[in-house]
Amino acid sequence: MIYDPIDIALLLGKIALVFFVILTLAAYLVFAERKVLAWIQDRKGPNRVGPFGLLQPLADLIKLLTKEDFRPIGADKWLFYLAPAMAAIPAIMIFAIVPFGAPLTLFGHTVQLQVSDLNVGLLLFMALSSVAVYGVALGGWASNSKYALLGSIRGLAQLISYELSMGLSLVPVVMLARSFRLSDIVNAQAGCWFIVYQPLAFMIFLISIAAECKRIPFDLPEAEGELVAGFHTEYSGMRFGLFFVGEYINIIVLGGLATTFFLGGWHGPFLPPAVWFSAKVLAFAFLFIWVRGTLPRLRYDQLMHFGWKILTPLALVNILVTGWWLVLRG
Amino acid sequence: MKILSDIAALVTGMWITWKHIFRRPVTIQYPEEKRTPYPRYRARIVLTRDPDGGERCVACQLCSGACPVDCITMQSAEDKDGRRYAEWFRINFSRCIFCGFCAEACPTLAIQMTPDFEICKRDIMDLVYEKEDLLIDGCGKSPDYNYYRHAGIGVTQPRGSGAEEKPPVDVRGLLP
Amino acid sequence: MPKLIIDDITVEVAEGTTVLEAAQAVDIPIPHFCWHPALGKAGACRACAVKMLEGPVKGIQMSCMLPVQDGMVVSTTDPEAVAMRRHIIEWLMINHPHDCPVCDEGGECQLQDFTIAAGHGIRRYSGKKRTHVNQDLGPFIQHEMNRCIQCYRCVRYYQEYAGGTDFGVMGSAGRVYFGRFQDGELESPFSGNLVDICPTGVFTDKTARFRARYWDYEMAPSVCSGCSLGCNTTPVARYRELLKITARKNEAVNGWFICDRGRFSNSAVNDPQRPRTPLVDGRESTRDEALEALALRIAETEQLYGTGSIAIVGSSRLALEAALLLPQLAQLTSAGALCYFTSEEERATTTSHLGLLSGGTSASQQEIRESDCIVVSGCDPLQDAPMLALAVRQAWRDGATVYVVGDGIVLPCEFTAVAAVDAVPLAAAKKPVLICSASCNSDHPAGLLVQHSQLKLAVIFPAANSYGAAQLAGEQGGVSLERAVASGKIKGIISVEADIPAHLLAGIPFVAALDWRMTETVRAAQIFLPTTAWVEMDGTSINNEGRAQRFKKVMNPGLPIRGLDPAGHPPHLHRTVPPGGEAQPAWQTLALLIERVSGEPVTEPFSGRWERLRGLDAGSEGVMIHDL
Amino acid sequence: MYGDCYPDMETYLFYILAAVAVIGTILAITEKHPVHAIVYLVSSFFSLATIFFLLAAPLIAMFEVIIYAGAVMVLFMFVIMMLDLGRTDEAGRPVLKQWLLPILLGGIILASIGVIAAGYASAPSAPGAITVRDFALTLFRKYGVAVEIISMQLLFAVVGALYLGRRRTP
Repeated sequence: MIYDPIDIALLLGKIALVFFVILTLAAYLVFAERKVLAWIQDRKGPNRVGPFGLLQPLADLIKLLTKEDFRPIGADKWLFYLAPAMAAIPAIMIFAIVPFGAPLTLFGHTVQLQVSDLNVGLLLFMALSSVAVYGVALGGWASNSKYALLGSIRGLAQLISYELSMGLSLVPVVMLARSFRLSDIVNAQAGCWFIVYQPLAFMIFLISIAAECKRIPFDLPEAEGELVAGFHTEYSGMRFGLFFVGEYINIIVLGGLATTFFLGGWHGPFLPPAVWFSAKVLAFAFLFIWVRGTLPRLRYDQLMHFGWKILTPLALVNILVTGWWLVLRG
Repeated sequence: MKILSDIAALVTGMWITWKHIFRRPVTIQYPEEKRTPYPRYRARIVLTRDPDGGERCVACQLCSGACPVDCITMQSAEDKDGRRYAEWFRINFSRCIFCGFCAEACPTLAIQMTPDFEICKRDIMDLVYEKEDLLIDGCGKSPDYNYYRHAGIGVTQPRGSGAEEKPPVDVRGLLP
Repeated sequence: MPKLIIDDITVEVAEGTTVLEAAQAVDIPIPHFCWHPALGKAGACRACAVKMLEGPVKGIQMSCMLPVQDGMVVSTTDPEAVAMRRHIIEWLMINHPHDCPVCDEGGECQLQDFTIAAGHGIRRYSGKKRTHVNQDLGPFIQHEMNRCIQCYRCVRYYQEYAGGTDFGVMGSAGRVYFGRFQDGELESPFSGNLVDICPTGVFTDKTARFRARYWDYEMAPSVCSGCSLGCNTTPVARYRELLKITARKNEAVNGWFICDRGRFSNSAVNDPQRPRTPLVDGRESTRDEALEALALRIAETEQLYGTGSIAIVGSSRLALEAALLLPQLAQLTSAGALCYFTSEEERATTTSHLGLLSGGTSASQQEIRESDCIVVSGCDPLQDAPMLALAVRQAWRDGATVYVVGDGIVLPCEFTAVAAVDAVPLAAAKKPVLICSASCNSDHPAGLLVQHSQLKLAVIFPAANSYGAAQLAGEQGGVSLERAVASGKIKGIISVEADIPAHLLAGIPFVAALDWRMTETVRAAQIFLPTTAWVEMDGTSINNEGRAQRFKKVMNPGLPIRGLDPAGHPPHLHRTVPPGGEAQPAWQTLALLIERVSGEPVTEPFSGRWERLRGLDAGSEGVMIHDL
Repeated sequence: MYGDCYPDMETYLFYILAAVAVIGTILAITEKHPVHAIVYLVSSFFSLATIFFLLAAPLIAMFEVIIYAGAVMVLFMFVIMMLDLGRTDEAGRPVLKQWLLPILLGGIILASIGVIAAGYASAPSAPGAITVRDFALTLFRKYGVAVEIISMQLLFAVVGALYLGRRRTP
């Protein structure tokens, strides 16, 4: 679709950059999580592999790669193999639409620091995040294990429920930015971040994305106290690794989206835009880890109750109020 | 307002964990830093001797009876001087859970636990300790205790000459 | 039938029962030392104190001395009674040494149990303990007088129950001494029961001294194989070693006690010379190889010398299960002879005496104890079946007259010597019993039985399962090996736990033996298969009165750990079968052989009229064979 | 941005995607296992969505994925998992009689395609991207009443479902 070879090269470069940064960041997010949790619990965390344990992700990677690739008896072979990819790939794909810096000028080209600036970007995010459910559902179902099946049924129900409130919480953002295009949304926040106008929507979005990436206190699909490891109980080696890393990619991506939708994206004074963006994403990642270190897991009925009876109505009311406000303001 | 108190609870929790991030870790880096266990620490089991140098163990099998994991086996036998002793005595440390019931059950204070907790072995069969591995040249705790002095039957000393014992009754004596 | 209330439970018991027994009938335990069901009451220890709340007597009473009366209300848990018992125990413990760890009674000690039960955990008395000098009571009984609590059980048993005269009580007050007048072996052939009857560790089994503890014992109800009486025992094993044998109560048979011969007879089981591996022509092999070779040799012998050249030989010590499979094997191998007896004389006398017992005329030991006129005719019970002598003594103690026909017979009671059975006034007696021996055919009692319908017979058979062997020999038309060999046709012998004299084996080219003892037959056999001793298997034997009794497996077969490495501890080895542990019960080996010959597996030896013995409970009184 | 693409590349993409969609749908019909059928159908939806994208209808493409792949099929799967249909491999294939009607309908469709293909040599050219604004205007201005009626219906359905599914206290 693109004529210019430089454009194609730039596009490929951006894809490669995003891939590299996201995967490395996800790996180190695992490390950071273990460290921060350890600090919260007055421990030291991983500190044996490399200086301050910095090579721990590498060691984990080697471990996961060299582990036995195990498939339980009675498992559905192809779905069992496919599911981890179905969990991780949509998460990475979403990042294609996230603008992670102000447009640059390079070789006489204006380069959007964004892989693809779709006019329906926000809808693509909704679409892909709804498809990510399949990884969880099929992985658990194909394992032929009761724990995994229970985990995946929980995951299905939870992801469908919280997707609703997540989508509804984004409607006011669209109403304010008057566009589904993410670069438009970011530019609309050049003056004032949407979190100022929409604190409620932000809170709903924050809670919903925590549920979307199955983080504590919403980690019921893998509740280790009851379901061993939930939907990925039967996975080992790199297939488990994909599920695992998918969760952290999800954190980064959803953090990036929260930044884009509510915290002004790459906008910020003094520092370069990409730095601002990274700082905001990392702050979100830290928030997730911090919450994990603090809150206990919800009960399943509490989770459902909260999603359907509190978050969704609140989001609807918020849309209504925003709509009236916009109409009144003209 | 319930919701306000709920939010306050959330924030309090978050604040507490935040504070802990900056605390000093309590972790001790084990192989580099070692700490000295207390004298009553329950680790490797030893068999002690009485103050006279004899084996304290009388192979009464109370320790093996008390052992919840059945890691102690022994065979009692009679020595030439009438002393009951362990012909062989075996503790399987790969089974032992260091609960200390054996030391608690021991009526002669023979079996005692020491603070030596580093007893890993490459071969699991090396963790089967026999009597010669367990027996030490000392009294351990309670250095003055000698069971046979208090048993009330004459084994290490003539009958009637132990602690709290009268001399033997002369059955044929006419005096009441 | 007086009715009383014990701890809010209403009990109705027979007249003359004591309160203690009434309480035991409803599973209320009351501590006791001097009282023993076989010895009765003495009122010496005072540990069984209870409080009588209502009724003819009131206040603290000794429950073992008090016959029940209507309207009694007894409390065993009344604080006053509990305090009384606690103080009694504390008194008894004042002079008791602190040597439980080195005492063999520890763990199975009544004094220990009741001390714990009374809550007397810590000694308050700080004075000195009285001590005694021990006696050497021979190779079987260990004496430790310091532990005595003066319950008088031992002397009451030894002198009154067993009729011993060389053991008694000496001294007075706090210096009472139970022992012999001087060191030396106890003379009574029932002295081993002192070990069982002493509530604490004054008398312990010297043969099992310092070997194991009660909680480590491997025990199972069993039956003594020493003589034909089939007294009930509980053998005790540890580490594949038979440590000791204790008496087991069976009111119908031996009561509470057993004789010393049965008690101290474990050496054959522990014998290091016991053959434990299958042998084919002197070469060690596996069970399968030996069975294969055996089947092959049988076929060869028959080919060489024609059918009917094989003799299948059982014995009177063989358990009933194996004995029942022998006819099947004989039929399959078309054997020329099926023998349950080696000597013709033994076969004839045993079978003829068996014929006398078939009508339910046999007297149990219980019936002997309750008899009022006993004739011991031409046999020496003390020699051939000691517990019969003890039963005769109990009858005598209850007033029975005892007549003895024959010379040189000693009984532990007074008796009248008569020249012949005819001289005994049997017609005047209500429950007369004639004791005779199957090995002595001179004075056959068949005529007497016809004359006196109430007369019961106690026949002493030569071995533990003679009754069963004779029964089967009669049913299956078995001949004696002696006669079979004399016919000259027998060229091969399969001996199943049989003791065949050398002269019978002399001209036989092929001998196979199944046994657990190193007998002459085993030495002569070309093919040998090890079997298990009676403590290593479940089995059934029929005693002299025709009572089938089940004995259970006490321990696994195999070399005792003690014999594995005499220098030190047991070897560090993991194996599923212990060395020498391949032996299996004779009937199972026979079943394998039958399967090999016929192709059909044998799963159960009891069939046909014997089927009722399948579920026979080892703890029961047994089943009379003529009831089947 | 979408107007000036390489026509041939777009065409190749279309054929590949169309093939995937058709094969996926056929497999979804013939597959005996419901979960596998769902997976095939979802992949078919994806290629369909991409075709919509190529046809410059990104909004439809997104809705295709969100609504059909992301919601309807997920609900199907949820129900299948909850019901646990057991061994579906043993289910018999449809016999010829049951195939008759589908074959008839398929024939009609094929015939219509043939007629259309004979009448029009090429597909109508894309009229330019449909923006969200166009979509919204059409939906809420032109068909506003219909949308409201439908939404009322959905509301009734929700209330009805709640009524039926409420916990009854005896």
